[in-house]
Amino acid sequence: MGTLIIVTVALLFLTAILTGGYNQRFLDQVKNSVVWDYITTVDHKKIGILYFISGLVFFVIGGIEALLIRIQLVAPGNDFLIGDAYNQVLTMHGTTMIFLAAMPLIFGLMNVVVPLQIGARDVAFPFLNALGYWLFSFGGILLNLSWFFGGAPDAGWTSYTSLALNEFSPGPGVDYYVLGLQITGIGTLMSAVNFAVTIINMRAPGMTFLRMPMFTWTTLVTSALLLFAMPALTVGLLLLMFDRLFGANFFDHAMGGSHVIWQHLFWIFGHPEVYIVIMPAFGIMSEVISTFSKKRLFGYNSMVFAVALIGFLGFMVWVHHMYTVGLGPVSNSVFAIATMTIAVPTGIKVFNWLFTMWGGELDFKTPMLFAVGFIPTFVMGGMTGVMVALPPADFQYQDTYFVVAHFHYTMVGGTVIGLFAGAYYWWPKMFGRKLDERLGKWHFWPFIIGFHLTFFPQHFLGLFGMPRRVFTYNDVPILQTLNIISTIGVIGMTIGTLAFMYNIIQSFRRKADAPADPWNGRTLEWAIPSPPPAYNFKQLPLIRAYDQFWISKQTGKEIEPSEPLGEIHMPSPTYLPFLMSLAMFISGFGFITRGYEMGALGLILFFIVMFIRSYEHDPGYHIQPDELTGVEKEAKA
Amino acid sequence: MAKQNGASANKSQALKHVIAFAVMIVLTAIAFYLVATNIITMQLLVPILLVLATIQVILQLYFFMHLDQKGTGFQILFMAAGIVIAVVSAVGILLM
Amino acid sequence: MNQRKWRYLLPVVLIALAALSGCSIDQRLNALDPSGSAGEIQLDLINWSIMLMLGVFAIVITIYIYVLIRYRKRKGIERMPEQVHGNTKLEVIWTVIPIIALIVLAFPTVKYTFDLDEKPQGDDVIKVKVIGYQYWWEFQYPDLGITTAQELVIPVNKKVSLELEGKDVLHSFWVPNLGGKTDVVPGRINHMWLDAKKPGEYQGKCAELCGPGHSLMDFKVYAKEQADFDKWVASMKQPPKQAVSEIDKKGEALYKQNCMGCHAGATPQVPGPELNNFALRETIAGMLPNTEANLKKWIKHTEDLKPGTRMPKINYLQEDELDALTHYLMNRKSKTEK
Amino acid sequence: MESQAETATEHLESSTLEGKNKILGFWLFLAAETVLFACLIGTYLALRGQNMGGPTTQDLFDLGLVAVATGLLLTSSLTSVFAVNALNQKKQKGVQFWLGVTVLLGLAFLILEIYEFVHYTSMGHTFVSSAFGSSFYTLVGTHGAHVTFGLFWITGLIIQVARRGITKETAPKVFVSTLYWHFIDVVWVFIFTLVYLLGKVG
Ligand code: HEA
Ligand code: HEA
Ligand code: HEC
Ligand code: CUA
Ligand SMILES: [Cu+2]
Repeated sequence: MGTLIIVTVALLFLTAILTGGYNQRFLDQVKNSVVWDYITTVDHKKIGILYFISGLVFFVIGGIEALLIRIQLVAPGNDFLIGDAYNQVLTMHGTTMIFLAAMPLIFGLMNVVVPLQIGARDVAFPFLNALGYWLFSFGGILLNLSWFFGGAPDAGWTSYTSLALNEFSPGPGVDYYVLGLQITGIGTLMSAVNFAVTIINMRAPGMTFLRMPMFTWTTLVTSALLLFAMPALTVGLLLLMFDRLFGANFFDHAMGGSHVIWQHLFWIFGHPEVYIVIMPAFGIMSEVISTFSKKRLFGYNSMVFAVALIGFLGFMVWVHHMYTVGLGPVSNSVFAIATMTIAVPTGIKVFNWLFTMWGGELDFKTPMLFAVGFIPTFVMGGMTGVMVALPPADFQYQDTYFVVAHFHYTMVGGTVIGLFAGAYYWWPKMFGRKLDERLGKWHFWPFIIGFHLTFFPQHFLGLFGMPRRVFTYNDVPILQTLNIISTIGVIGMTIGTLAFMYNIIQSFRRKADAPADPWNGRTLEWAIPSPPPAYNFKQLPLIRAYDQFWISKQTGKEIEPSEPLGEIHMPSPTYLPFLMSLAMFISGFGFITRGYEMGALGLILFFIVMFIRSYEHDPGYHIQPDELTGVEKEAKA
Repeated sequence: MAKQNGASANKSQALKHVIAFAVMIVLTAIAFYLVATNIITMQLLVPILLVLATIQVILQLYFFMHLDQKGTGFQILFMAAGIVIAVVSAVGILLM
Repeated sequence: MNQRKWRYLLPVVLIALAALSGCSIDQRLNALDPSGSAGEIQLDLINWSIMLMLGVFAIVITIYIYVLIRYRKRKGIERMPEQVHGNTKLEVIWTVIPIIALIVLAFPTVKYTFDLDEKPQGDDVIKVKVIGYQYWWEFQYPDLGITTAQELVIPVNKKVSLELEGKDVLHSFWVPNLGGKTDVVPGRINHMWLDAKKPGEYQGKCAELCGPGHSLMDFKVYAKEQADFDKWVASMKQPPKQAVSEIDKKGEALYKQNCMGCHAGATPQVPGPELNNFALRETIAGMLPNTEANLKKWIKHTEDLKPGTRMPKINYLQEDELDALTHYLMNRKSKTEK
Repeated sequence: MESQAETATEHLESSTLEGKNKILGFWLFLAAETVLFACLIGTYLALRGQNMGGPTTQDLFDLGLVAVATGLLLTSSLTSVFAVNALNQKKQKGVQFWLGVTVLLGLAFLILEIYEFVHYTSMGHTFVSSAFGSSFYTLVGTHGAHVTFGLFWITGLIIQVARRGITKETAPKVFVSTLYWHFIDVVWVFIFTLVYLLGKVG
């Protein structure tokens, strides 16, 4: 049934596009609508906004799932959400938060900010950028459709076999996981290539690598991590799909398969993944702390070195998730030591932030508030990280709430808080509106207090014998008390998040009157109007130093342009990325419902559109110099 | 003048490519020969085969994929990082 | 601002302290108060690392609080901070000190990792084969020729060498109070060892998501004095009582008819725990105290009690049939001691 | 001498920013593919002994066939680099010719591979017969899928070059497609070494 609907809709869509539609007026209306504008956009700022908004939506969905988890755990023996239902919510919470909330929020900020920070007019591959977004978003939708068609995946976000095989997860849930993530994964890989090439090839004249802002640096390293980590997941998902759909035997031990291979593949991806979600937060920290301390980032060079080192080491430690699998003491020791070394470059970063603030003039605007909240929480998460890195001790921590506490301290206390800082910081640049400071405080305080209330007791839950991924626990007072505190804490986080959402809504009610440089910023994105015009920079700037914008403000000399005023070439909007992603979506849905014809059809459609794209001659369009100045005046008026 | 220069450069390019190709064929032939005739022990054979393959791959990357040209620093950096990570991953999976 | 910062740090610490001191902790599960050498080794490393982390955290938080108070923006005063680039000496310090700290931590880590991997040898080592099923545990004592489920019985102060084997999905064998955990992986055989230094009941948990019933895949470890352990072994080895009374004969017939298929390992696809020694166990399915009422409840409501369990609800028996069945099961062995 | 001559050669493919971006971006993609194939190879090597009573690698592999396939693919790598040489000289016909030869050689390779698969299947070595079977067909099949995609792609480019000639737009495309083709060859070098040769010796 679902198959039929989707095929019909797709066919209608196709005919409408191919025939040019029947009703010209209606078509014009569509073409001028905001929705069409966003569906066809290749502008990195708009794509960034799409990423960010989608990320927020999924964050709330994932948050509601977290809420359900905590409600179930408020008392032992609670029967609000038990058995398979609990496992579904748990799996979707982890998967949604990591793949559909944290990553797109990060990509959103990167898309908006990085080209502006390096003084570029666009990203290297605008088409690919749009394609990446749409693949991500269709993949995410596909994954969440599982709730309505057949049940959500229930084998944990790590989807360990053999639980994830047909024999033990017979429903389509894990298929949604496999194909949904595969599709988002392809999009992610494209974005990674796009960001890396943009940063390497399109920096403004004079912006050497050691003059690049920290956020751009972390984006570059994150892209590299994605580039090398995603393929492992792709392979893992492919093999799991073969096992589930086509009867392959990679993970069937009775036919010679091995469960450990899945774990290797997953964690070769999975560990770099956690640095993928923290690294951009490090970048945001660096920007925000130095801006609101009114100081140059302390130890910039060592910061760059630390980021690169963390990125590299991130690939050498994946086995620390597998200490209890029984790989032997040699392997455990080697990977334990490799894991511990990561504390060193991370420490360098933490101390550099502290010493950036040292001697500065700290202005606790909302972004700074979040940045300041980040440091102790993240350090606590990192400390427990080092603790779980010790195999003998990890034999106790592994798969208990201690680990849950560890990774929420790093991912909520690190990534999410960092992203909030970034959101408040760059909101004016994205939308031309500032978020309200007072509501910002209403966001920060309940959230951070609630956060510690929720996750701090979880360390003890783990040590007192509560495994993770359970819907009930021993009926003893200590576990009960700690769980109740933990659940109460979520109220704080909910209030905070609601304040944020209210703040966003309020900001759209106000006039878009944010100044170009509301925070006395240091990097290039603050040199152009908020929101920036489509072409970003009228003339590409000439960079002579790190923090060039700040220096020119101090010396009173404008940043020199590196080129005369001239016409600007822009890529034209296109609906092909949307169409290609839709094809992938159809294909994915086909495979999940075991409609192999539909699956193949979607894939073929994808490749056909790809070849169409290759033949398409995109001349783009040009913005003339007189239009440029005109736009400029408008922005000023 | 410049054109002529370019043409001769191309000739030398082509020559370079043919030589690289010949070396690759020879290396491949050695590898197949060693396996087919079974003249050396396993312990020795495996590293030799790996070395032969590695040399071939370097030749491909360097001459055929134009990494010998200028301005390919980032290509080489990323490829090298990719190869290191690839080797670590493959060996990790294998030695589980 | 900074004063407010204090305000939230304080309650968190207070609550944690209250939780720690005010409520009694379930000793059977506590990893921080081990009763076995493996657990002690692990606790030792946990303590080491906590100390180190607290030290590092103290340094970070001291600088942090100092900076927040000292350098906050004050009303009416405009300052232009000096734009320093960095300080090589400082940067070297905070690179080298963590390296040293981690090296110090690495030594015990590696040593303990190898210690915990040793396979205990010798005559007085108890060998047990642990098999994890959805969602119950089987314990075989190959040297003693006995098999039990849900309850691992060991003598105190003797090393127990465990050989863990998986059959269906991954599980993880964890007894917090005695030592860490090891995964049970189908297609692999893993090893671990533990011992108990004092007699008592310790709880074990499955620590790897294994399906809907994962939360309830509990088991117990009973550490007994050697004499008691020997007695237990003896009663385990005793063949079950012959059914003589009317009610037991009826029960036996019902058992053979309805239960034997799974509970004698006759169907490898759906194996159930052996029930010859069922009367000797303290729990049913690792989760209910072993009483006749609970047994009836279990037989009638399996899936409601343990979601996803492989044992179907047997709810078609008449009340008297059920009575006979449970009577039979509860009396196949007589308990020698508690 | 050499380097001097080289500067004189025109590199149309990297004459525009778009071209440069495309080439760098494609290299990054290839770096990612390296990890992808490494994961597949690692999986294969870990599982290759698990034939579950079916034919072993020694029973299956035929060195002659593999040698021919290898020769075809290596040669096609050479012909595609000739296409780039022609591109540098702006010889449109040359580009089309050499790409055409490349496609034909690739096609021959693919046919051999299909024959090989059919042959193995008839020997009882199938995708579902064992973990060895699954990992073998997935690894070699993924390579084959790359070859297939390459064939379509390069054919498409031959048509495009024929229609539009060698321009700032088509040049990077041709260049990048040959990079892809060489990469496929690089992967094959590891496949024939690690899968076939090592499989033959056990
Ligand atoms: C943003 C995400 C993020 C980040 C940044 C980290 C950072 C780290 N993580 Fe964490 N981790 C996760 C997310 C993250 N982790 C997730 C999601 C899981 C669970 C997955 C699952 O099973 O579902 C996990 C699980 C996990 C495990 C497996 C636990 C188990 O399952 O048993 C381990 C084991 O080694 C580990 C270690 C570490 C270490 C050593 C760091 C280090 O990078 C931390 C470094 C930082 C510091 C140390 C603090 C700052 C440093 C100083 C102030 C200098 C001085 C310090 C010292 C001398 C110690 N993590
Ligand atoms: C970036 C990643 C991320 C984030 C942000 C979070 C956020 C939260 N997570 Fe976590 N979590 C994971 C990643 C993340 N999580 C992962 C990977 C797992 C492991 C999964 C697995 O084992 O497979 C996990 C597992 C996990 C568990 C363990 C479950 C178990 O093992 O049984 C718990 C339990 O407390 C939990 C709680 C929370 C809470 C309370 C939040 C809070 O921070 C959420 C705060 C947000 C909100 C509260 C949203 C606010 C909602 C609104 C504003 C809407 C209100 C409107 C209506 C009600 C209509 N998470
Ligand atoms: C289809 C197979 C099957 C049948 C039929 C079956 N059982 Fe079970 N039984 C199981 C399985 C599997 C378990 C383990 C359940 C768990 O813990 O998840 C079990 C557990 C038990 C336990 C708890 C054992 C322990 O070690 O604590 C008892 C008691 C029991 N069954 C009694 C019965 C009785 C009585 C009948 C017949 C009336 C019966 N079973 C029929 C499969 C079966
Ligand atoms: Cu068995 Cu969880
Ligand atoms: Cu990790």
